[in-house]
Amino acid sequence: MAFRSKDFLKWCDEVLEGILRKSPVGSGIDYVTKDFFNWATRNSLYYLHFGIMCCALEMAVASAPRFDAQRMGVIARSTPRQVDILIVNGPVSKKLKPALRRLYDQMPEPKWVIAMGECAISGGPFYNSYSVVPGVDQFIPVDIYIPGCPARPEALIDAFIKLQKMIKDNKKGLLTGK
Amino acid sequence: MAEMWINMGPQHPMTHGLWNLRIKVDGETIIDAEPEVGYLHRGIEKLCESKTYTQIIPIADRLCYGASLSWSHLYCVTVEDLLGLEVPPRAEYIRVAALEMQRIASHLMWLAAYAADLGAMIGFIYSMRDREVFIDLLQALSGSRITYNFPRFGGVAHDIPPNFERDSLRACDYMEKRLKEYEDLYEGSKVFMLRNEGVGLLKKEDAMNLGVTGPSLRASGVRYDLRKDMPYSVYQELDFEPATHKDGDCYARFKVRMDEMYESCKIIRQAVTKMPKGKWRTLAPRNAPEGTGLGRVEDPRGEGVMYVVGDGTDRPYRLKIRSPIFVTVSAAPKMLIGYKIADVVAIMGGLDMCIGESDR
Amino acid sequence: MAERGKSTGRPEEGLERAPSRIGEDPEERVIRALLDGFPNTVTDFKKLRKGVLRAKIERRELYKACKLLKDSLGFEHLSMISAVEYDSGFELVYHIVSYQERLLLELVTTTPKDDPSVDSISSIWGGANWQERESYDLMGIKFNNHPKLERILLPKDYVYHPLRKDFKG
Amino acid sequence: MNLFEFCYGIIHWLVDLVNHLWYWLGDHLPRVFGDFFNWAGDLAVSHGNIALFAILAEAVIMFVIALVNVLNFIWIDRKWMGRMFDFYGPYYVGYRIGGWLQNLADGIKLFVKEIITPAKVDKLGFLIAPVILVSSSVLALSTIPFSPRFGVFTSDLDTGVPAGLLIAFAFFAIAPFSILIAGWSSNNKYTLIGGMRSAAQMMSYEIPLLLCVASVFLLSGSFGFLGVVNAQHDIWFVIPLFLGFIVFITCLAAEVEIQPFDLPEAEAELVEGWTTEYGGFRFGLFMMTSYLRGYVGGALATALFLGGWQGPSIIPDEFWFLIKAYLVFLIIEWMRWSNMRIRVDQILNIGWKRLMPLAMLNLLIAAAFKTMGWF
Repeated sequence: MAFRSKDFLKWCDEVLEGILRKSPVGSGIDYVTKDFFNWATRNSLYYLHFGIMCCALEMAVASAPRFDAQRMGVIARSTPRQVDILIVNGPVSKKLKPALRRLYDQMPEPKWVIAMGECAISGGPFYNSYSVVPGVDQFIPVDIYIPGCPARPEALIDAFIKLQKMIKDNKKGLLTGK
Repeated sequence: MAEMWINMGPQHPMTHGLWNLRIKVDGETIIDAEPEVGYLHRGIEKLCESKTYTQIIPIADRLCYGASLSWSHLYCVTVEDLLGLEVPPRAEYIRVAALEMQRIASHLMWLAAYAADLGAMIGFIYSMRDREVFIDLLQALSGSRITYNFPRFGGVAHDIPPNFERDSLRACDYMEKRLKEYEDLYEGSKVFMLRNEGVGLLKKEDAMNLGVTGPSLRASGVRYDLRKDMPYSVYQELDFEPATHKDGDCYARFKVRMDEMYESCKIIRQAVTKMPKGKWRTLAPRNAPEGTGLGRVEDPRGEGVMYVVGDGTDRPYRLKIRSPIFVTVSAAPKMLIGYKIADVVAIMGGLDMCIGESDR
Repeated sequence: MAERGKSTGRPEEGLERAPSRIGEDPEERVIRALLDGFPNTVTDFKKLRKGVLRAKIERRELYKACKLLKDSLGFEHLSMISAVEYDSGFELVYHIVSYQERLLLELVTTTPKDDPSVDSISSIWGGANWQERESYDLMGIKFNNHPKLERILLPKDYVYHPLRKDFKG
Repeated sequence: MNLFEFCYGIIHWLVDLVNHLWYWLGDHLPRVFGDFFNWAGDLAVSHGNIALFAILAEAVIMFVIALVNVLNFIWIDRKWMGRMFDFYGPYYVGYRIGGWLQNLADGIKLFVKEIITPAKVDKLGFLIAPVILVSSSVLALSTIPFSPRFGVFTSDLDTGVPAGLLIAFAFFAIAPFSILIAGWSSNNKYTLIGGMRSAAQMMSYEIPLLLCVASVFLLSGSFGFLGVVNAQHDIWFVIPLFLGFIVFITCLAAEVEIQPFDLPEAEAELVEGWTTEYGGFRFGLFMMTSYLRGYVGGALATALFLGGWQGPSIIPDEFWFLIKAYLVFLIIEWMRWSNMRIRVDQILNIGWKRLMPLAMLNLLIAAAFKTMGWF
């Protein structure tokens, strides 16, 4: 019987998944680690360095000395593989839409989306334009909406705090998902 | 490594906005380049045809997020040309002071992005911190941080707030001190000079032929500044000298922008001290006559032009916007070819991209 | 388009820099050179204000006129190309700037509705390249002999020209 | 008493405890089994076996200390950066201890993130690159003693790892290969260019680095940490070999890829360099390893040039060593946060045309000192 390393890994996956996800062992581990993992997740939010329009400027200002979002552990990374938050900070044109969707798909779970400013929420002043998608939530699930045109940096920091609260409220175990 | 095409964008830390630079590289050397814009196209020109003249002012603000005041001012200048409207002198002085503040803020934004591109995080931080000084002044003037909605046809929306003159003078003093520090920080750095001198050469003839305007043109040795050569507001009454440099490389573009900030400080000082008393706004008619209006101003990024066609109603028949960056980007391949991948950030950062105005 | 081959041909030989007469205004020199060069096709010469001129030209002479402006009259910079749609046809407005003389010339040309095409001037001013592509993209005006006439702002597979008046949303 | 004796004692005690159980079983079980258990117990108690386990225990202790060090390092780095940038640095997460828990939170968060292996990567290379990078860096670290009594030793004689410095540099030099593998296997143009840059840069800076180290070997006449540090009892090597120290620090900055020389992960042009396709915990490992290498570099510079653990005996030797290593690291970080990035051809120029002759000159100076008999 050919039992290659690939098969072995698969078997390990299945057995371990079965044990961990369905038996009390998994929920026990979850019960112990849930709070800790949740604390870590909500206190280290990396966002994608991705600017669209005016709000991108305020996003940059939020990480500069006066508003200083870094003290809360909010850092910008340039590649979608390493981030938790996608901040959509401007109108999404039809040319951009597939690229943005792809960026969102490249981010690892758990991930959140902040729609910053009117343009991302509903299209803003360009709501009836022929090339603007009226609201980013038409193709990406959005967790936090920040109104304002453009939203101020304080509002962005407030959104981070609200997101932290949201993560804390939706506490989930790593294994069982409960 | 074989030759390959690399897509830099639309999400790339170098772009500062939504555009895509496709470069063909042989190892690390660029042998072909092709910018691609349009990811932020909002159809503003079409949108304006369905809005009244006054409703367009906030939209003109959102053309460029780096220097929004300059664009709403350009729009107002254009419509005033169509209406044949005179602007009271106090309003002109307020506009000039605000415009120069906007220019400094925009250049500081550029400096922040440029420094971050070259890898000096400290430059990003310092410029962002000092930009807040001018943003605060503009906020006191108009009430918001980025999109001001401040100019009106025949004037400005509000008079200046109390103590504005004192605060402006203080801000100018502070800024000039900080600018000296920046020069130490950048020009004193051997690494900065290594990265900038002789990189991204743009000859005078090419710059003129390709339609490059603004600081990039002046860095190539053409002394052409609309504020001086075709004065549009009260600029002819103010004493300043447009900054030029003859080298045409990235360092020249850096130097021209740094010098422009000094000049802007000078202009703000003169404008707030010379400001006459009087009205700051005249009433404009609701409907514009048939005809055309043209506005040309010196945006922080180059020559901004608007061309409006009125048809006797309260909505423009056609509004055409000339974005300096749109034309300047088309000249990018000329500067890029032959340099290394690492020079892309220096060259494109030196052009001060603002995609909002370029894509419209 | 019978005139097409003629108008986009080789750079006009024998055009010299129009000599300025003593005491002559640069504006008048431009007016005289244009009217001399194209007596039948340049119409509606106007001086809007100081340093701003406006002229109408037929589209078959556009390339030649631009060549003259660039080579002999020192208009180094093409500022803007705007396309406006009227009921009768399209109007193309070229804003051309002379850095030396501080002049701005609005050169207006019209095309009929059924054949919106003019000669490309991107071989004269490199800066016209993208602006012509933009006019093609948004207004659907064809530029003959353009090196790469493709959509620039809108996606490549877009079918409309949105700035036309019959395009709604 | 050194760390080896300490571990040896503990292991010995544990083995004795187990052996008592074995012998008890051997006494009370039927004869065949009893012989087996007695034999097993005799085997386990031999000196070589206990020494082996003691070395393993030492390695574990050093590794834990290294991890805590990395947390400290990142925290100090971010606070130091914040001080320069008008920031607080990490502040709210664990604010009673100055935001120290921020790095812990980052690490744990990366641990619970989804681990993505993109579809078109070369699986073996993609998976093995972080392993090589982390293990080689940790192995380099494990050879470094904090003091004559605290480090990985093989016996109770105070010799340390024989030729420990050579081993440390050998492990330190493995990293470019893993970076190249990571860059190539990610199947992304940015990572490929990053990996190529990294390979070119590290190879060319390895040589001046080792030439500087050779000058230290020449003066001290030893390849081991203890020999080198003891040779600096009278005068630190930074004073006669100041030129070498400067070259060493510069090359070190290039080796651990920090700012004037951080081309492989140049943020502005190559999105995140060779780590672009790595997310989740693999990225966390890369992040941790870069700081770990920073610490190893600081420790090596300390041992080679700054007198190692020598200092006034107000505080223990181990802390002297850590303080010096941290200081070297902070100087490198200072360079990082206030400098710009050099272009790739310029970096190679600097490496081959400037640092290489300087390193040779430094070697000559060292040889001159040696022939004059001053050392």
